[in-house]
Amino acid sequence: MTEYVLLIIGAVLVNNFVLTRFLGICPFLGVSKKLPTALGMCGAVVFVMTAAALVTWPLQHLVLEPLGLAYLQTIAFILVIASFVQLVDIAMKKFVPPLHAALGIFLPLITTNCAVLGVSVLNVQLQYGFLKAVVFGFAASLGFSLALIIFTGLREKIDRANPPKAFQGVAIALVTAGLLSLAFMGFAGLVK
Amino acid sequence: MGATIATFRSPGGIHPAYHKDLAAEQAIREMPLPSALIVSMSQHLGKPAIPTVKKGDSVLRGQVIGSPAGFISAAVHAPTSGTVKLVAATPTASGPRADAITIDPDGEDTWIDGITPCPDWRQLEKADIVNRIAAGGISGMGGAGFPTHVKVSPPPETLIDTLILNGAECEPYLTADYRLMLEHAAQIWEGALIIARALDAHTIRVAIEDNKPAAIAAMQAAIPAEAGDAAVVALKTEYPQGAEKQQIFAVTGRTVPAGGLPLSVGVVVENVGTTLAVWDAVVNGRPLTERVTTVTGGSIVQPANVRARLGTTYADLVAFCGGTTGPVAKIISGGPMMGFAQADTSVATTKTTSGLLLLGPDAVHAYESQPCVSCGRCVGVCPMNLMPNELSQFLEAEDYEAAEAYNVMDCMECGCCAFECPAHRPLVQHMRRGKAQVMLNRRKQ
Amino acid sequence: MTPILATSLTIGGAGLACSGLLALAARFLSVEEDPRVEEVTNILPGANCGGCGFAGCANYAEAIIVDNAAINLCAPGGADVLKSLADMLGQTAQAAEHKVAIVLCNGDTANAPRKFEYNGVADCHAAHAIGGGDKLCSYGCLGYASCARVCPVGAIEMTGGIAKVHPDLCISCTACVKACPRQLIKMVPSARTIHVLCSSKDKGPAVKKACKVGCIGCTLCTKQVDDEQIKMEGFLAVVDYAKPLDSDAPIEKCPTHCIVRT
Amino acid sequence: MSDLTIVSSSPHAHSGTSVQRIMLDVIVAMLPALAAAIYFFGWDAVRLVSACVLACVAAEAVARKWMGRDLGVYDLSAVITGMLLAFNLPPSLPTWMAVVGSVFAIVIAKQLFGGIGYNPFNPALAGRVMLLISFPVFMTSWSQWVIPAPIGIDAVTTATPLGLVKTAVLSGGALPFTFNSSTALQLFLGNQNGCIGEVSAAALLLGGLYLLWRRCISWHIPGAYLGTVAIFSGILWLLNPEQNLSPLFHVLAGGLMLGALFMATDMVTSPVTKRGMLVFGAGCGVLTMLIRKWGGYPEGVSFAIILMNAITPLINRATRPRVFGGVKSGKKTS
Repeated sequence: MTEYVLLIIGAVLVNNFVLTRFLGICPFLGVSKKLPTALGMCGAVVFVMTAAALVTWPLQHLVLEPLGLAYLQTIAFILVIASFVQLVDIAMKKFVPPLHAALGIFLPLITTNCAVLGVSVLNVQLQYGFLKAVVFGFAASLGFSLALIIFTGLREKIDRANPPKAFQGVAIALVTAGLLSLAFMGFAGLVK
Repeated sequence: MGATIATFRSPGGIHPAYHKDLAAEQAIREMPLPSALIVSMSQHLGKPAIPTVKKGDSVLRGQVIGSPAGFISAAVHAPTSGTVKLVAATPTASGPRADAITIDPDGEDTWIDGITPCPDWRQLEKADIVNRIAAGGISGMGGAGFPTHVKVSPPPETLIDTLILNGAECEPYLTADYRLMLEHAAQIWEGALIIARALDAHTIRVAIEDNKPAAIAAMQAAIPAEAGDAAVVALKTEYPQGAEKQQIFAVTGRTVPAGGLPLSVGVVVENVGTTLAVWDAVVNGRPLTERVTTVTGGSIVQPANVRARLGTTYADLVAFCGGTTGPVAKIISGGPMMGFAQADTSVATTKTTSGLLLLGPDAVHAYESQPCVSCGRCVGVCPMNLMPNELSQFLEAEDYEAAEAYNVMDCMECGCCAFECPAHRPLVQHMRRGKAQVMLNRRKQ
Repeated sequence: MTPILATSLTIGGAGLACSGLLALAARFLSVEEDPRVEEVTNILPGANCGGCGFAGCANYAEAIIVDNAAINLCAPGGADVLKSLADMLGQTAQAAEHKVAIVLCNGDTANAPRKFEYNGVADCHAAHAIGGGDKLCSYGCLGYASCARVCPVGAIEMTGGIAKVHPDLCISCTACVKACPRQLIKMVPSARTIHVLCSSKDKGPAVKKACKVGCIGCTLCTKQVDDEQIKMEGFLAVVDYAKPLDSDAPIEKCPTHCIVRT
Repeated sequence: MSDLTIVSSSPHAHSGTSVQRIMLDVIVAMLPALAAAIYFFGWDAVRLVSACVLACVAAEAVARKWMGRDLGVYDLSAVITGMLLAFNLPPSLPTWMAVVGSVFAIVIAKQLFGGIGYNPFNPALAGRVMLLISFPVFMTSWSQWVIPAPIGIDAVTTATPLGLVKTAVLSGGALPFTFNSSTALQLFLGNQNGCIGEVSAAALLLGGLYLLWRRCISWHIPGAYLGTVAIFSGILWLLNPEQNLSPLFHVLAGGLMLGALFMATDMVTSPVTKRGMLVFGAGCGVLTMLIRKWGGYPEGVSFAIILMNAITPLINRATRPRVFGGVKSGKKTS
């Protein structure tokens, strides 16, 4: 039990996907303008990342490795992930069209999102077992969600800020993300 | 001493410098008729009255010269006898133009025939009382100017059990209500009994801030024996204790729902000046043609509480009070917290002119457009529990939807937020702009 | 099994499984959508200025397809967009007259005095609501740039305390018209170049007191035109933009020089 | 000035307060701690404080000039940033690093956002955290300190009290010293190792009381912060007194007093509602103890506050007061 709690804390705080591993920056910057949109994105990412971990582990360990095809990892994983994202896209368009419109291009972009691929690849690299891999995928998506929600709050403040012209828009958002990342360094060492 | 009832603590509030000493000890002075009176048709909340006289007509004091334009409106009467010199759109103290009737007084000050006193008002039916109030053209004299006959005739299914006389006079500088309570306590109480009868209210409370012990004592001493459950309540001195919702909470512990009326919690609040006018209209049969205005401020030679005819120009009031000392930087109609700044003294008094304030350059506070530093003081002092910091930033960005979601429409423009703002942001002005725009957007839908 | 075969089978199998899943999803979760809406959206310039009366280009596109809205409402798009839309939808193009915004006030700081010192939010609506605005003239441009702030293309410049529209930059979106609390901005045909730069409905003496270049209602200009191209509305001379006017006579005769050629 | 009257929206009265006056009060409140810093660390304190203040003010002036804005240094906020940053530096830090931290604090963490009021993070803390991550060795080199011991056997160390505890706990050893009333008094007065401005809880408390008296801060943030740390550490202490020091130690040691009274209360980066302030303070407390007890750094005050800075907008949103007369679960829009 403790092991899993530590795994979650580690993935959420210490090695936060966005702020420490710098994965998934694109949707992090893209959909952090309004809280409702960001929350929708969080839901989508949680689903895709958990599902990706759930499916890529067996794919890796039951198909690719026994067949000696580990070199196909990237392409096979992307195939699976892309399908899941497409599924989310179709489902969202059907059930929550406003959110679908608000997320726009960023929804399909999860397809090639390094955070999702990152989870799958890290699961292999860190040699996690199946359950651990799924928990890690879920926790990583929680970490992404945490970072995205915090950043959205900040974004609403800095959107009212008054930066010099050269820094308006994404530039100042990146500066803020940098400072936030600096703050997350404080969790270093919390979990070995 | 008078304070008999425990008071409740409403949220927010500030403690400005009161400056009441300037005029508090000045007994009410009668002002002689000025050379011209400019009587606005927009003396009350609601639709302006419709002029019923034209240029060249001669009028008598108390004659109706403006008839109410609808239910929420009030009649306007000639403040003296004389000749109508002009009927034209004229700027009001709050800015927009409204029709105004200029009267050249003949000096006779003759009352119109048909003024019928009714000392035996206890025999009157409720409807008769309301009619006499409506005929008197009475509207709230504390500031907003809500027509009184509307206030005292609530829908039949509404039960009103409490009448609150508002003698808080929480605006700095102003002392008109204070003087009225000192000099006319008995008449105010009789007016209160009349209103209570019209409302069937069995409880009467007079709410006075505890920085006016003399007024509390005077009103306490004058409680009539027939009054039943009547008492004077000493409120903690804090702005805005005179605001209706806050006062109802402080006196009764009842909370008026946001966007609702005091009626919904069984309470009616009347200003003490209005109550005196009701007494005059019902007992003496005289319509509202004059009021007491505090003329004060550092630039006035002799600050005073002046009983002047409605339509007296500010220039005449200032001249009556000895003129000005040194340069005048700001002319304010009303108190410093909610009054309207004027470009000059050409505007004339109305039923709602509680004060005229002239400030020198050193007493003027300048607004700046500094960024908000999120100190949160405005949030702490807002009596409506709003977040003026957030609201003003939404409104700067013209995000009216967000402002509406943050309850901008509940702002009553009391000014506590801007008073406390260390960045000197014009918060109230943002709110006003926001409220106007939200109203506009709602109407469009 | 050769590596190539294994690879093909694995990836192909996985792909097949995924596509089956997606096919099912598409079958049961699909949403009907008129593809023309997107096409129209792509044709529109994407300025989202709102000049057509809809919230944005996408909304206008939807209105064109679903509600049969007129296709000539997009001013920024001009003739090109109109033509593309007409071609696509098989409608005939009826070009709307090209109009530009103009601020009908010339009372700059030098010409129109102030009646008090305004201290507050630098916004025309806010200033207008306080004591009726700080300009002596209650009709003139307050100069707090509310129109310039809403202009999506920066075509409005504040000079000498009043707003000026650069006609060649204006995209006819009418955002400024809606933003002016004093309704000073009008859309006029860009072909018309003679204007009465005053909106004061006051009588002559009052205008004279408030502004050096205001229309005092002397009616001289109306006598210089042959077809009521300038006519009086109360005490204000107004150009009738429906009629062509190209004569310098009214300009020369105007005693307060409030008629100008742009 | 023209002879026209001035017309503005109501209210026409003002309390007379200003941003500059509040900043001046904060500077006055920091003077006791500055005096203590000079008393304990002598020349180094003078050197660091003047370097940081000068660098901050100069950076602010130059940055604003570049941005084409008015100078803006008169609101004194840059002076406070400089003083706070210096207070958060170890005495032996090279001057140039202090200057780098100051420039980072003012230019990156403040002026890039548009200056005072717009910065999401406390600039001084951002500067300190940046220095801590960039120059960890310099930022954790302390002067010598004689551990006050009741029995008279004083040990000399070059670590902070919290540092000693962390080392001991990480190596699985026993607590490095006993904490009793005399140690507590020493810590309270300022006889401990640490950053120059954080050592003397007494001097900081004096300044904090001044700020409370001047209504520059309310009790909510420091109260919730110190209270949460005390409760958190109290529970740990009751569970296992062998491995944990008493709540009093945690309240007096390290940068907590400085953080709770001067940095968490920075009005720009903390919530505006009273309930929000309590949440903010409690969050700071929990994060501080989390890092002190289980984190890689011996002290967590800076990280805790800067992390809470990050969620301040969310706290403000969540703790919006209910409008007077509003219904409990009011209709939610947006």
